[in-house]
Amino acid sequence: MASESQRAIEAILMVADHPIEAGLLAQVLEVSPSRVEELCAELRASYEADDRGFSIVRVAGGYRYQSHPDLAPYVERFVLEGRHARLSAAALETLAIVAYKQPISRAQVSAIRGVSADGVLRTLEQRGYVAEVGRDPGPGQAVLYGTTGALLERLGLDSLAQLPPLGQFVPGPEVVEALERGLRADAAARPGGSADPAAGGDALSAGPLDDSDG
Amino acid sequence: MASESQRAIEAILMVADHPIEAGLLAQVLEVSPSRVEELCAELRASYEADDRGFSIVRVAGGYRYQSHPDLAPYVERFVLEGRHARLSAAALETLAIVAYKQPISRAQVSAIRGVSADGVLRTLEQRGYVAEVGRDPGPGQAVLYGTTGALLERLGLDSLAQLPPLGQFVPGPEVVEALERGLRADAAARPGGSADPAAGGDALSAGPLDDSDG
Amino acid sequence: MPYTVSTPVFEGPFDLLLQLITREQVDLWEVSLSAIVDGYVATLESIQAGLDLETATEFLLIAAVLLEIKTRRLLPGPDDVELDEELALWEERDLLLARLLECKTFKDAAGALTRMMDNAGRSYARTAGLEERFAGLAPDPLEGVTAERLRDALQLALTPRPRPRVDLDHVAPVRVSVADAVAELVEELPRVGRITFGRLTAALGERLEVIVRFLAVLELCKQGRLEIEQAGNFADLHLRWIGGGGDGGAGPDLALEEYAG
Repeated sequence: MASESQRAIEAILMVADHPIEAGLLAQVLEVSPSRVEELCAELRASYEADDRGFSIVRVAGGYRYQSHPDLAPYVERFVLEGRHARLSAAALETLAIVAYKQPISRAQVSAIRGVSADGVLRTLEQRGYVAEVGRDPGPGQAVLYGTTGALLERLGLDSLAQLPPLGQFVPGPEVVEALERGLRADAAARPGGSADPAAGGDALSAGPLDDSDG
Repeated sequence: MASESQRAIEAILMVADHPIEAGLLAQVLEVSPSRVEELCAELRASYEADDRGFSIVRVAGGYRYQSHPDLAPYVERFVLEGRHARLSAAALETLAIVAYKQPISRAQVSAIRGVSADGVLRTLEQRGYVAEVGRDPGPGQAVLYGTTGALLERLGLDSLAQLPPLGQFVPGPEVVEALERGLRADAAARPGGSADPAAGGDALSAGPLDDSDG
Repeated sequence: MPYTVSTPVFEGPFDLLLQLITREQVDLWEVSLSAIVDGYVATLESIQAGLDLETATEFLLIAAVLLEIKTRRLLPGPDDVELDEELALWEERDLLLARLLECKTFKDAAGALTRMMDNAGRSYARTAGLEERFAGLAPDPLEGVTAERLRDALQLALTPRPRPRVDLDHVAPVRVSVADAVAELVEELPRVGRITFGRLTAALGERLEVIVRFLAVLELCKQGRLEIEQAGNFADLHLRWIGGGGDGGAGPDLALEEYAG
């Protein structure tokens, strides 16, 4: 049977989206960092004994769950057949905001879009189109985001200066609606796109962590 | 010992960032969707037997890993900002109306609540729990709203069909009687007036209540 | 009589009425007429900041129905009551009852949603996403995205969402508050000095907007800043600014032309 501390480590690593340092786990669990290391090693051994499809590994100075290397072929097929194909309308809007308004903080992006941009930014970061480019000098020192060389390359641009200028006028509601319809149609065309009204939210912003207001 | 298929499901769900439909898992594993459901149920049972700090659940039409509810205190210490912000009473009522009556227009929501629903609907839309799902075909083409997959995830439900039937919440006879008493015009004292105290029953059945779980 | 409507969680007229009847366990008809009116007025005042016209009219409607029911009770005998009126009253009452029941139903449904959310909220989802070693495999999500599309997306993000076309429903919310209308009138009226109500509202398309203006006029009249004259029943109202701001006597005609233009 797993101990409370082991279970807590499992729960925390399960919801973390980046490697967690032993020191941080130790703090939350109120045990020593070396005890955390022992516990993680025990968990790892027990997953191995149970022949699980995942493992706890230590990367970049922290612990995280990852898929077992044995199963890479399945994961690869999942990635290829899965729904990661295209950016949703929400992701495209977020990317556009970062491209034109960089450097920009997560909170500023959310303010423009009117919804939390966390999940979308994380995805764009994972894809290498967006990266941290600095810290806001003000209080809080928010992370500032900008676009990468990979994005320019992908768009066939030499520099950000080549981004098409914004229109002088704000488009009328009909234009906006037409644009919106277009973007929606794109989003809906993705495999696994939600035709079900019950799943009408866009896939990216509808992530389960969306509750965080920032 | 875990089967290859079980291990593959574990590996795939480990790298997913949203609930994965049984159909997609079935495609990758080359088994039937019902087999996927069995495998996931077995995994779930084995995590429970091993007293793990996480579980596999089915929400919003797909499977995902999540932390065990027991360990919420640890996870919340880790996430600090408390991701699951609570909704106001007004937002919850509006959400209930949209959930049971969708697709529904803003004006219809307002009519049921007796107060303007604009602000609340906007909040729910920003949270990603409610989205435009279409237009009323009638004159005016009012925007129609429905609930999203993100709401199902937040509720921990697989589909809208799992919502408790609305009929369950129709007030019992005591409440109806109390309301009737409250609104009684004492017409009983007057011959000729429609003094039938059961008139309220007509109102109930003639009212816009709808038991369908829509 | 322990009768209060100043509850902190008040959520509109139905909510208030539900509380009065169910939670407070009072027989509404044992409460004095003035207590009901006072209750409504107090509530209206307490929520003035966020009060929209629709809510206010809903209040008035419910208050009117309650008062009518109550007066009926106080008036003697059925002989002086038209049958049609009597039926209309019952219809109103049944409608109100049906709406209250519906409101209560969804309140309880909301309670169930809350419990479900509280339970589900104790678990947190894994959202880690792909490990780096698989990242290169996923098809390029920017497939087909051009710089122009990026610009269009930004335009869209920066543009206020289009207001839905006017809901033809007569209960379509019109977002004008009486306070806003008062502020407008305080700015306009000193300039024009005198104007008829018909003229003042000639440019307004929505009937609700006219009603809001009317309420604003009454409010200013109550404050003693405006005089209202009416030659006879249904004649146009003549408004004259008398308090604060501009000099109502100086060249009102000129100003009036300006306004009409």
